[in-house]
Amino acid sequence: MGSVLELQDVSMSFGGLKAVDTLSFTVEENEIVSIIGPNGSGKTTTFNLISGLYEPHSGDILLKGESIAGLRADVVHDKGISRTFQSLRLFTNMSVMENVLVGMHSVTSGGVVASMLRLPNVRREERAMREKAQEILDMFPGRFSGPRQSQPAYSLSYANRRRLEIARALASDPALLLLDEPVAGMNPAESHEVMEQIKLLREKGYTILMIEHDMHVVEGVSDRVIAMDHGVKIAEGTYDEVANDPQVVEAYLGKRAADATA
Amino acid sequence: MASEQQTPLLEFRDVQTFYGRIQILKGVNYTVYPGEIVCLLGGNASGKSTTMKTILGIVKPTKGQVLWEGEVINNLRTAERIKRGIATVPENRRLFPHLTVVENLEMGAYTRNDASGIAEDLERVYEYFPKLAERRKQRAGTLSGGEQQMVAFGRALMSRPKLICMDEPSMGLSPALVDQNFELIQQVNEQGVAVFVVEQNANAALSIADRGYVLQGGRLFTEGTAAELLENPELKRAYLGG
Amino acid sequence: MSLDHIVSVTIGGLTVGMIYALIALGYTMVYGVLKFINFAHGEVFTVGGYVAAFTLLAVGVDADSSPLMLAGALVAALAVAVLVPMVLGFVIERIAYRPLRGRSRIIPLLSAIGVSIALQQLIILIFGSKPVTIPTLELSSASVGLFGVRIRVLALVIIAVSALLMVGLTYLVKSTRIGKAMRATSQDMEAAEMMGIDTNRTIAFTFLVGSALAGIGGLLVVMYYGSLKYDAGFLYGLKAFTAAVLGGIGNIPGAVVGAIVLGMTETYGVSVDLGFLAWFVLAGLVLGLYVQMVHVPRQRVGHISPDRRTPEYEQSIVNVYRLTPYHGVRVLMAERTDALLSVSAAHAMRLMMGNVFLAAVAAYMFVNASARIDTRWQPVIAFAVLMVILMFRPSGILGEAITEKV
Amino acid sequence: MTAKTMTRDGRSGLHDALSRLPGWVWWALAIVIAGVFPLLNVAGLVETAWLRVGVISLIFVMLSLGLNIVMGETGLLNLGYIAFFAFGAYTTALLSSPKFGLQWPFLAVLALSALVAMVAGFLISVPTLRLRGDYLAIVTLAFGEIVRLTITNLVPLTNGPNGITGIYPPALSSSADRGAGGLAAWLVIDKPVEYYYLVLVCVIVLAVLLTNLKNSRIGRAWNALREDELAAVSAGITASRAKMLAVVLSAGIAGFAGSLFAYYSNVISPESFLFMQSVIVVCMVVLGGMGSIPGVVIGAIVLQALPQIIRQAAGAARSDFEVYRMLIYGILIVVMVIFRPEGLIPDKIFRYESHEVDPRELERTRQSLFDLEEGEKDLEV
Repeated sequence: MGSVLELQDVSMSFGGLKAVDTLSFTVEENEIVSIIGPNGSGKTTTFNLISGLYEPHSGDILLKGESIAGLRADVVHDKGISRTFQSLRLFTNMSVMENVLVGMHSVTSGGVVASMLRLPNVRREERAMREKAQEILDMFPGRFSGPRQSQPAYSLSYANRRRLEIARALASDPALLLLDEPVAGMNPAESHEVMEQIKLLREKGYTILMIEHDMHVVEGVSDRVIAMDHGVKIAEGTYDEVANDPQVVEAYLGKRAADATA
Repeated sequence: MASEQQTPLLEFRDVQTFYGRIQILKGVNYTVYPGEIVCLLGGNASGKSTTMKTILGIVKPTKGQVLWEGEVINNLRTAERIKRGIATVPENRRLFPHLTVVENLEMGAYTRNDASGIAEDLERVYEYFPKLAERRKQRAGTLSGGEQQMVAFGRALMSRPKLICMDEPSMGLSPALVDQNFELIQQVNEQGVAVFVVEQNANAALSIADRGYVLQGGRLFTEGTAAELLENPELKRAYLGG
Repeated sequence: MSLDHIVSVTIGGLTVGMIYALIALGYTMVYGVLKFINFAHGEVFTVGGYVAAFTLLAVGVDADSSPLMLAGALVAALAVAVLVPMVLGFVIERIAYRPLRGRSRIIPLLSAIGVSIALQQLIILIFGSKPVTIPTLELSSASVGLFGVRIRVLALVIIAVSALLMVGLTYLVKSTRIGKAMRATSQDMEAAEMMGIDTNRTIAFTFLVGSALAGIGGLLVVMYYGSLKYDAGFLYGLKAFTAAVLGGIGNIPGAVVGAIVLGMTETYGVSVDLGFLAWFVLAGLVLGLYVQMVHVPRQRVGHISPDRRTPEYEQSIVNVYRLTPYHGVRVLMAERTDALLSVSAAHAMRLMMGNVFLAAVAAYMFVNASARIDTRWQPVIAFAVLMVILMFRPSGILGEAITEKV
Repeated sequence: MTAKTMTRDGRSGLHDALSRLPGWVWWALAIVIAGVFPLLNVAGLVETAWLRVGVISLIFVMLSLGLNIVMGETGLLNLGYIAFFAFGAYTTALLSSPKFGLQWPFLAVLALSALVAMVAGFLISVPTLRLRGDYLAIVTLAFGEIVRLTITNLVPLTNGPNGITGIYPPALSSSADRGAGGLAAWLVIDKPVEYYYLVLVCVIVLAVLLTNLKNSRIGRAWNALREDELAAVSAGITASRAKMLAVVLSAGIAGFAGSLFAYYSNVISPESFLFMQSVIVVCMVVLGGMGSIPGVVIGAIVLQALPQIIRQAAGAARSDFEVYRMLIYGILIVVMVIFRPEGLIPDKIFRYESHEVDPRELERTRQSLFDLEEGEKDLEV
């Protein structure tokens, strides 16, 4: 018993094109692992496989030793994996608070009849949920304070929407957090703040697997970096090891970049 | 190649664009002279794609002017712009996957009516990319990535452009394809066609460009010749992984 | 089933099928380009039929009219049956659909329903709520002998005209400039704009063509049946939509094939004994059992990752499919932790429900072999086909299987 | 606070002041008006015909509240909703009419009617809920029509187009006791005023229960599915279960309303369950505001009562009137979805489908659509 997540020779193809090809890696407890690679290298497909949106054609995915390959996405979430999306997928017509509360759906239990009648246990649970949500929102100081919580998600700025997505993913106390390009589209200052946030999450004991293009963020937070190209893992190691791997330089950082800096 | 006395092919004068209430371009100025390769660098969401759409007329500027050969074309329809010599190779190629290679190429000449001219240009594209001639009846979606890239270039050439706008030629492509793409750009440029390259991969773009602009958060961060930009210390830190 | 019965039923099925096809093409083209169900299309068809009928009535044709006058009246009727729906289709798109482009699926659909309801009431207000009836014409009642059966000439005309129009449409979409623009717009609207295609105009053109075909369909129905009711478009529209989905929506030849299949199913369904139909159901059951017992288990077993692949595990997957409900239920209750097993068990339950249903239907049909389905149930057949196809194969018989998880 | 600060955004002070009133004030006001209205009839100030309009309107309020669960909260368009209403109505008619000589107790029939509709809802939802929105709408339409045609054709059970007549009024006691008069006779509901209060109480209870549900984890799960199914599923919501719950619950409400309708109108026939009726309920939800409980209540009352008032005032013939009414409804749907998709009284923060999309999102959406939504059909020849 050790790894939080383990992929064993996972493969997935779309109409003959191998999006992920016999991919294996592990994520250990309280570790931050980043996946890098050019667009179309299979990073997001990997996330979709782990989070249950796709079913692998072969191979297995283990969460704390238990197979989760092929489970429905909601079941995977129940088992302890929550995620954010590269393209923001918030519930835009719901309030900030409600977005976080939805993230707790699987760890709460109020039934239909009890909810209709607002029985005491439902009220108690609702109160506990809101306190918990408040705690999570407070982890983003100044971003979701006071009246902002009852505003609809569509009224948030782009960067705050990305933050809210992270907050929603945290709501269920996941064993593993998947972040798909958490700083995409942010300016350097915003990226820096999110980077600090991610470090804070590690201190709180979260385990994170992250896709990111911004090499500063990757360098800043990752314990380990995995580089992918054409669905295959081409390198794995510390940031420096991976960034200096000739294959990675060629596939991702660019040959010309290599020539230019050489 | 480019002389300052010439009329610029394309010029942006203090262009601002909005999506709803969100401002994307906050007053930018570009000029592209005939026969040049100009690159526009910038990270995610810096306004590169919006620039592209503004050139093509898919997005209309709220303020400022877009000029083509010295004439304001702010409200000109896309089809009109293509007739006047603007063509595009979009990000991710955006071929019509169920149309055949020939049909895709013909779509590039959609705004033209001269059947003989189109046939001529088709031959010219086939000469340029002999592989496409072999595959002319094949659906574009079934081609390899490299062949698709050729179709995208061929499609742009079919309108006999003076300027080709190239959106993210390295996005999501293997290094070999990126190299092929940049070679194609140079090849096309040697025929006298100006190229405006929008790119995140600064190194690759600057290695072929004459001049470059750097966009950040909807504003121009800096500009200069390729050599100057390659030496710019801030740029090195931000985009060149230096 | 005697041969002459088969011939006449087949021709009848083909005729209604071709009419469905004319309407279905409009659904399929609009869906292909805009990914949107134009619910008001059935009403456009009705309007076509109505204006054609009123043109014939206005000219005053009857059984004694001279051939010249008849020809003139028909040309005039054809002209209005094409032009009025075209204008209508164009206006509807402009007013009710274009402002909603890019909204989520159900919003433009709601708008289309609104248009459909409003149009139906307008037809009543303008033409009255009684069915419009045209006088019996020599042309529509004439018949010829074919394989020893009397066949209405008009049925053959409908089949021929429709076939011709479809060939024309295929040429239009496949080979002309505007057709290519339609396909390009359908595949990637933004890229089409980058090529200088006026997508608004292309979409409007799609509506024009679809509406014209529906209008011709309206004319043919009026000629064939002699009358048309203000709400006919609802049923015809839904049947045509069924045909479009049946053939794979967005697919032009598919719409024609789907329409013919639907027309045949409907016509055969109420014209032959249940004992005859039962064989088809039985064939479906055999296929269903093959899928459940052999095909799917084999597929599933292939999904087991190599390191977990033990003969026992493989067997338990196969058992879930073959011995449901016992194994399926047990697995569902007890072993939900195993992903593949629990997913398979739920899947097996669904398959089994389908097969049991088919078996029951076949058994009922064999028991009542000499009975026939009453024609009152004919509309139910079309609706049932629609439900079944949407539930089990929304990509249609000619489409590729859509594999959606989630 | 001075009037000046209230009018800072150019609205009238009154409007602003009204919009600051807490929600319960409006509810109380509505309940008082609805409660007092029949007393006017008792006092002889209002004709009984208006009371009948009131009862039917309230039944439609129930229907709209039920449809709102699937359409407004969960985002599933149901075009065959009236079928569940029919299930309830026919269950009641069969169990409480001379047709089979049955007269089951009122409350049992009411419960059973809702149950039958719920079972129907469950059976239809199992295979259909995996479908995409527009296809689901068409499937439910087909389902509604199949139900109606079956009712029409299944003459031995339903009397076909003639319908079932002579449905007994709801009685809390058995018929034997009633003959004896006294208290037992009191427990029969057969006057319009009694029906009115019965339905009103049901509507109020229903509105309260549904408001509670809306603000619970279940309501939020529905909303999440409406907003973005993929994200909802990834946030741990079991889509099939949540959607099924919505469909079954809304079917139950329709069945319940159908039972009351059958009891009230005494006679039912397939005519009451046409596709048009489904559209009318859809129209009520769209007009009032999808997902907004007060909006839906208002929408149903406006669309059901207002035409009747106009009709009585104008003295128009029924058939003509129906044509104009449906014409206006049709146009209304189009106008609403184009100009005010959030409805007359929008849900608290609801701005249906009209976001200003940040282009930074737009740039990425295509990629993500490409990733996950397969099977979109292009035009093919």
